[in-house]
Amino acid sequence: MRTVSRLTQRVERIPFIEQEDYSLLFVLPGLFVFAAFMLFPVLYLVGLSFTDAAPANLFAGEGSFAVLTFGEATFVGLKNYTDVLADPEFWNSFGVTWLYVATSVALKLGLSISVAMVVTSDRVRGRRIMRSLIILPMGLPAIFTITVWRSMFSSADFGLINQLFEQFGAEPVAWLSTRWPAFFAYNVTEMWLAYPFMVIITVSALQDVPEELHEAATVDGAGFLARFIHVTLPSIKRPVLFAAILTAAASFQQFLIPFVFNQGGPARANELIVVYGYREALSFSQYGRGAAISLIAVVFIGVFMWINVKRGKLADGVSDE
Amino acid sequence: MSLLSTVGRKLVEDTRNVLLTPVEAARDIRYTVRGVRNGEIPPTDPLKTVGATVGALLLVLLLLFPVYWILQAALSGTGASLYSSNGLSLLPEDPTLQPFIWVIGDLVVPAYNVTVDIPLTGQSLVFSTPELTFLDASAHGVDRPSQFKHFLWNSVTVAIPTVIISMCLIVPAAYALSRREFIFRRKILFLYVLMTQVGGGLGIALLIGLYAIYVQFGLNDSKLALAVYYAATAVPFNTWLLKTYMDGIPVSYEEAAVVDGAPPWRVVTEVIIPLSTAGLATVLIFTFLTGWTEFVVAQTLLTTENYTLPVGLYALIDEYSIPWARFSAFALTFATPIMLVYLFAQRYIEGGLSFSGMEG
Amino acid sequence: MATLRVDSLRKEFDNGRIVAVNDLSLDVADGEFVTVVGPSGCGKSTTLRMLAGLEQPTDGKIFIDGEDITDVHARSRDVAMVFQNYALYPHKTVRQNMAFGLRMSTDLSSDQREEKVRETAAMMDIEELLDDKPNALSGGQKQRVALGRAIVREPDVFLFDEPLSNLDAKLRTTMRTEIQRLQDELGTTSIYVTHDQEEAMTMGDRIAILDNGILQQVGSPKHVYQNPVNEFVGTFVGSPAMNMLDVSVSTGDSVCLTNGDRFAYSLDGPVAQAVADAEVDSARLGIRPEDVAVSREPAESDIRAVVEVVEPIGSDNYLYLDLGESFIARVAADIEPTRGDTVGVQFDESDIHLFDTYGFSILSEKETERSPVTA
Amino acid sequence: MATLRVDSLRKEFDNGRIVAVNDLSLDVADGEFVTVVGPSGCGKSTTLRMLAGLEQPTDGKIFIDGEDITDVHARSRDVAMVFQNYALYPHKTVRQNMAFGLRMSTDLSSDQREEKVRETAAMMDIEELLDDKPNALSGGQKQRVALGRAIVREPDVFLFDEPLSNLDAKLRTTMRTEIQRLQDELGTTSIYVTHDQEEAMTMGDRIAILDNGILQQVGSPKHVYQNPVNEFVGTFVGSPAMNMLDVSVSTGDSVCLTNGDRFAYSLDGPVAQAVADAEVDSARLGIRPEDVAVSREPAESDIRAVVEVVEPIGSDNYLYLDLGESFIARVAADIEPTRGDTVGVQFDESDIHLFDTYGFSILSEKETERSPVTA
Amino acid sequence: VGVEEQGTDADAGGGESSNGTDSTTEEPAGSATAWYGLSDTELELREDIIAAFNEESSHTIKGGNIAEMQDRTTSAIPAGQGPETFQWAHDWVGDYYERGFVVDQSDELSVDLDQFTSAAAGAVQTDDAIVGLPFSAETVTLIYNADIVDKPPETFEEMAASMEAYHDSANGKYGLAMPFNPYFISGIAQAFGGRYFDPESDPVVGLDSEETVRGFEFMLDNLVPYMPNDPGFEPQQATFAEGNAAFAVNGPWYLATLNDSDINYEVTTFPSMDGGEFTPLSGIKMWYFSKAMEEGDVDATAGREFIEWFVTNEDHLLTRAEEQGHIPVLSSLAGSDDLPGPVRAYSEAVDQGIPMPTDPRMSDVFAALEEPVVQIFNGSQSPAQALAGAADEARSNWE
Ligand SMILES: Nc1ncnc2c1ncn2[C@@H]1O[C@H](COP(=O)(O)OP(=O)(O)OP(=O)(O)O)[C@@H](O)[C@H]1O
Ligand SMILES: Nc1ncnc2c1ncn2[C@@H]1O[C@H](COP(=O)(O)OP(=O)(O)OP(=O)(O)O)[C@@H](O)[C@H]1O
Ligand SMILES: [Mg+2]
Ligand SMILES: [Mg+2]
Repeated sequence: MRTVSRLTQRVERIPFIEQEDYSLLFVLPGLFVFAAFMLFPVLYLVGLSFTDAAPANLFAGEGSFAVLTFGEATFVGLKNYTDVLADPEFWNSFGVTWLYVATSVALKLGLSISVAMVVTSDRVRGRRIMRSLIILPMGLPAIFTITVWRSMFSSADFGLINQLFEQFGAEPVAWLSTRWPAFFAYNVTEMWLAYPFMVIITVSALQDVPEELHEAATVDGAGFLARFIHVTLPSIKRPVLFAAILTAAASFQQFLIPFVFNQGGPARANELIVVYGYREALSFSQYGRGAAISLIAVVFIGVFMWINVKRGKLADGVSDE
Repeated sequence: MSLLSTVGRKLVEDTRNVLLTPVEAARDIRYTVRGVRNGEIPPTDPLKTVGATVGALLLVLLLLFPVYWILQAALSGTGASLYSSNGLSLLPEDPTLQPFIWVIGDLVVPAYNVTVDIPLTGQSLVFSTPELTFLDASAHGVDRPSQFKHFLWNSVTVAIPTVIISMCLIVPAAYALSRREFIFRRKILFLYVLMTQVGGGLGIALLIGLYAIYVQFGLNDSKLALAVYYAATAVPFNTWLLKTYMDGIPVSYEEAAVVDGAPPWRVVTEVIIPLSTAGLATVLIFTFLTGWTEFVVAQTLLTTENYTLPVGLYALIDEYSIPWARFSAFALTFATPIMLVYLFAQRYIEGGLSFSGMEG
Repeated sequence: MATLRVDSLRKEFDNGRIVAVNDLSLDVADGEFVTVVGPSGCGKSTTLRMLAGLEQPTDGKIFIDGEDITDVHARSRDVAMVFQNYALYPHKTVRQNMAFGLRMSTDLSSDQREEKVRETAAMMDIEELLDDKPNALSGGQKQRVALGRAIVREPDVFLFDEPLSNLDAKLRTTMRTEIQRLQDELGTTSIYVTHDQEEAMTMGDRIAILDNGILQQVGSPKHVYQNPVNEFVGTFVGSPAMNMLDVSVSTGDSVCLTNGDRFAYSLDGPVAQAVADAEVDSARLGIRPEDVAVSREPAESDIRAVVEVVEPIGSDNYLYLDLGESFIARVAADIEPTRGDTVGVQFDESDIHLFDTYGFSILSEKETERSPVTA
Repeated sequence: MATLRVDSLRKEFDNGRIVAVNDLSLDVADGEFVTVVGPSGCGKSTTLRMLAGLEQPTDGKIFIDGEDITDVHARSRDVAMVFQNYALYPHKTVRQNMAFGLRMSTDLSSDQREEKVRETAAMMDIEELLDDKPNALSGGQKQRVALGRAIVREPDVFLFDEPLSNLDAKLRTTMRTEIQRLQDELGTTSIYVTHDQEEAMTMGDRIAILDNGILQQVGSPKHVYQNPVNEFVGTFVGSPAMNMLDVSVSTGDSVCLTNGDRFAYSLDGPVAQAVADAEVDSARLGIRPEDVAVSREPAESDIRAVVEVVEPIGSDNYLYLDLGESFIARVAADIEPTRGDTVGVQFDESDIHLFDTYGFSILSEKETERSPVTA
Repeated sequence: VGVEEQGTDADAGGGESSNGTDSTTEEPAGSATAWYGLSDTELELREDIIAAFNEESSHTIKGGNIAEMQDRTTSAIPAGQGPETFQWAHDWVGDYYERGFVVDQSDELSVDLDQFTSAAAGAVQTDDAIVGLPFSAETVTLIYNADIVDKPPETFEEMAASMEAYHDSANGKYGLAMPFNPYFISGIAQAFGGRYFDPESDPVVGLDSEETVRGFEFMLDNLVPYMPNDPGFEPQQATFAEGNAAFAVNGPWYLATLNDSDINYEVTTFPSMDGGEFTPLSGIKMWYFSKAMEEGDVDATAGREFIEWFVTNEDHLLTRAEEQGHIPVLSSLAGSDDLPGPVRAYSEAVDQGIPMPTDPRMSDVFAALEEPVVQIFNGSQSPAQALAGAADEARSNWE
């Protein structure tokens, strides 16, 4: 009896905002908007992937609502999925994509950490200005930068990179028309696109490394390399890991670089998964199939993120111990 | 209000610091030289500093080389191409600022007539403000400057609602996720981290679906609708980011405010928000950037008169040729504000990204 | 001005797995200054936070001026709290920090608030800091501002959570007297939590000793110092700590305490009676360092001990004797044996404390005062 | 095992705008334990960091065992440092933390390192913590590990930078004796920086007092306590601080100190002579709280003072008297006047300290010891 | 000038959504949207022309420079958000008509198709429907640098000799600059009688025919060695525009770039090869009647009137020819002496070539050909191999 009355009394007297579960209300608007814009299209995509949608039938109905109900496209069950999974091009694309994720993330991490170390080094004067200069690429639209890099990687003898090669006496390389040079070019470009974000995160992380740890290690007799391995790296591990996971997902979904460079060529050899999907969907006008590919890609990237988020405990916060 | 004045003061301070950098550097050099001369500082010491700085500069130059390459093209004037068969030249042959003038166009504050009625006399005074011309494009041989200012206006009117809407969605959610324990909290957090990237490249089909929905609701060609879309895509990552930042703010500030008698909303406005400045600045810039460089959705949803800068940039290209000089000048003009903003917001961003709360 | 009463307060955490505060009852008279002291994790902060309304008690009630405020929201209680890390709003100036509570909990006009802040600042001698941000202040200044922020609201009760523990030793002493002076002047009922027993002793009208969430003893500092109810209180209060020795008790014709083969100490008078009444055969003997008399030339009847360490603290010397683990004698600065010297040790029967094997005081007839006194 | 010599060390910051350490010279004998004490910002840490090699001196030289190591890199100096906030590597286990220095600076095999770590851990009583991460440890345990990490390397010199200031009072005392015990055992030359004069006094073979980057006095704790060379040292060392009173000096037929209309104090003997020789007409009189004798019934010749506050600390009482601002007398616990009582105050001529208006001791003939002693 | 710019600006920004069928207003003045994707050099003239029309007519045309025409039209038109008309080459005629993106307006037209060259007239029709009106043609032909080559080559041998004489890739000098993609090389690929795609013949796909293979082999042997190593449009055109190539194969859109540079260029016809005639695919630029015209309201009228005016206005067409090298397809202008020399040369080239088939399957053929062409250029596949693959790919898309 007493507990009950006290409980009701408490409910009355404490403003609702303090009651923990009502706090969900704060999160819902964002969640709702996000779901409306991201989840709905995903559902649409799921629907599309079970049809034989193509421009001819998808747009056949009257008005835009018909598009939402897939026009006159017909239900084909899992055919799109089985087709895709049976396509050797898909598996090539799949393999190249993961390889690309591995190499580009390694490169991005290496570059960003080195750059971040340099622009936070005590010895370097004008660090702040340098830091704001080097993030400039972040302000340029990706498609622009990629077009520019495409020009630098021109296979022609007078392509910028080839000219630089020439300065050092090397033979010009047919960058975009041979498989691995093209793959390399993708990686370099990806690295350049992603480094500003990664450097920002790494710089923040580096500035949080307690100076005393470095000093303790110095007094303990550790040289630069040992300090880097034993103090710096472990201290920046979590933020950098976080950035790495994000950027891995970005690499996985890279579309513009291969597309602008050589459409995932030569001969579809470097077709990253999104390019593959795009090509299937648009060049060959098979939206249903394209949707299936997109979804397969999403599932893989989702699983990849899920594993990493779990393992890196990224969803945990301080109050969760 | 006080927040604004704080920001203003910080800006002034930063500007002064930036401007005083040379003075400080000169002092530094004098001191070092004297030290070396007196044998107090071993000569290797300044050499190391110089070496490190030069090395860092080289690295920065190397990283920014593509940007320089673009700039070079922009300065080369019409006919410039990034594919030059004339051999490697690091300086434009006869540099011209014309492409930039073409981008910026006239900078003219038109004349206004200010009319002041003088009471009782029935007369009025008319002041004419002079027309202020900062830059007259036609004087530099540019007859028809780009629509940069128009696109800029569009971009700004998309970016500002984006920032406002996303802030409204993100801040309360981040606060709740950081401070309260409620059902589904961990699930939502998890979903958000997961969705920070997965949402991205769903491809063209997603675009079709999205476009169809927009049209269904009559929202296409609405800059506001585009802003809502950008805000939605910005929600997961930025909510999570801000939440992480807020985790690092000691709870005792809130408790102090509560004991001081502050109602919950005052706690938020007077304590939480001001204390999260760094995190908020970071999120602000990230949400701003979301829309600032986005191209595909903007060009699908908007009609020509509402084109944002990236779409405007792309409209410069036709099927067969890229006017590299103007194209590059446009892109660079477009990117510079980001760099300036970063220069001044640097300490907030670097503080706001420190993941101080991440150590679980 | 208010009385404060706490009635069998209990606080559990983690669904009852942790009992932070257990059945705590306390009466604080109007204007009294009670210090709460105990080792880390004993529940001091939890208690204070319940008083402030920041934690909801699991059980028990809290009364201010006789009114049950257990379920009143923190915001509506008229208490002010000073936090360990000051919790000054870093983005507000000192003036704004101080005025904040007034803005929130009163409907004073801006001028009136300004006036009050000025007055309080004058009292705290921080007038010239009013326009600074907290980050620009030194530790002591911050502490002053934090106090000022609490004082300006003129609350019913002040709550202090280890307000001085972030200051250095010197400043701590200064601020200590400052707080005492203020409390004298204002006469506001105050609860002051600290883990530093010296602070608790010097500042409190009464001192409450907590251990493991349980209230051990409440009383005036001197009373507690002289009559600890149990071994915990005995060793916790006083610095250096009370020396403890295991003794076996023989209650034949004379009551005698024997410490292994080191010494046998015969009791008589009321102490002997009390020991005999307790009917124990082993006990812990407590003796405070300053009650250990040391002579350089051991007399026949003296207990002999070897000096292990001599620690000069300027005014006195601490001698570490081999009678027990860190057995300390505090002697005058001019008694300076060297390491390894054998000295004679004596202690007065009236200075002896005896605890049974459960830690409770055997000489408990001394324990008279347990009800609150009003100052 | 090594001697340490510091020769007119100077450190400037901000291109000479800040002089953190100014012309500091110090000789430390092999195995000696020197504590460096001073208020916050006086340059203690900077000095220590120069010894460790973490800062490059602007001027001056540092010798270890007679060898000039001023330009030797920190990594190659055989010193170990214990940091204020422990600076344990958070991602390494205690074992790895301790072994790290060995891995870096010696070429011991993994087994040998393991063996050494085990031994040291046993000595520090942290064996069962070896596999924990620092975050799982309590403050005291962390401190032990930090010490262990320094000890295991068997360096020439130990450097301690306020290693105990993050611990609570109780733990501080325990760790204090622990460090002393260790240093006794190991006999390693040590420099120990602290801002807590009590810590400095009790721990150091010698104590060096720094103020404003300048070395004020070096000597054994007791010597410094009794013969402060200037007012700063006098008031800084000892707790509660030395009471200071402004007096005017009249050197007629008899030397007499007058404090306004409160008292006149005639001197004779060597002190009078010294004062007369100094030819000053005003001075600051210092008297330590424990040297102030208080009688409840003021005799005719006594200085009269009113009691403002009585602060019991258990073993003694502190009486705040109205003779000056926080003028404290430390009296036995049984002298308990109440507030407002008038008491008689006396002090012995031999306990008096006198400083001239620049703060320097007038009775400087007492100042004999300035050169280092070896313990 | 700034004022003028602002004027168009306000004009463009102020309008309401264009497809509102506001029948309550009596005013016959409609307003229509026209989309085009032009480079900024062409854009100025286009805006001037539209302004001129708006001046003359009671109707209003709002121009829109679109970045990705295909993406925009495929998403906007079915959603009812498309413009009244858009400008593109005629290769979408079949496909878009099939999808219902463009509509037949033959009943409404007041312009007779006879006014245009036959190729142009044919290009805008599919299944007897007229889905737009043509205004210029485009194709590729040979251009030479008159500072390097004295006179137009009469025979391919002459041309080869000139290329050989000038070519020195180590020093950035090339014999020929020709973007190596299906469209630009079509003249040579089809020179020996091969056809990429011919809906009239059997088999319709001629990619793997002996003749086509021969065309590719010819290029591989005689042209590719003199070309910069990057098949892309940009590098190839830049090489010639910078004066580093003796010859170029390019279209009329290129003339604007060349006029900007100080190259002393001449446009000519591609010399006949041994057993082969240069047979490029030609495209017709046209204004499409987009789906929004279906309703037949005033806005549609506005759009149609604008198109009719645009395609028949000789003044403007001439200006376009003079300033930007557009090849008019209005019979009265085509081949006329009023045209500047280069444009006349192109005009002749158009006659040499064959119009791009309007069959919707054409785009699939192009898609299938794109990659193999690059393969051939790189030498990673032989023409026969690559083209067989391309043909299979194209056919497989229709099953
Ligand atoms: N929010 C909480 N959740 C779980 N346990 C808690 C919480 N707050 C306190 N505790 C536990 O309650 C006990 C008492 O904590 P409390 O903070 O009151 O101690 P304290 O006496 O203030 O210690 P200290 O001197 O270290 O501040 C501790 O065991 C602590 O771990
Ligand atoms: N890196 C630095 N740059 C500029 N000034 C410094 C630097 N390090 C120390 N100082 C200045 O040098 C002086 C001495 O500092 P130091 O840290 O040695 O003091 P400290 O005695 O250790 O003080 P604390 O007890 O607070 O630790 C201070 O005024 C400080 O501001
Ligand atoms: Mg606590
Ligand atoms: Mg220090």
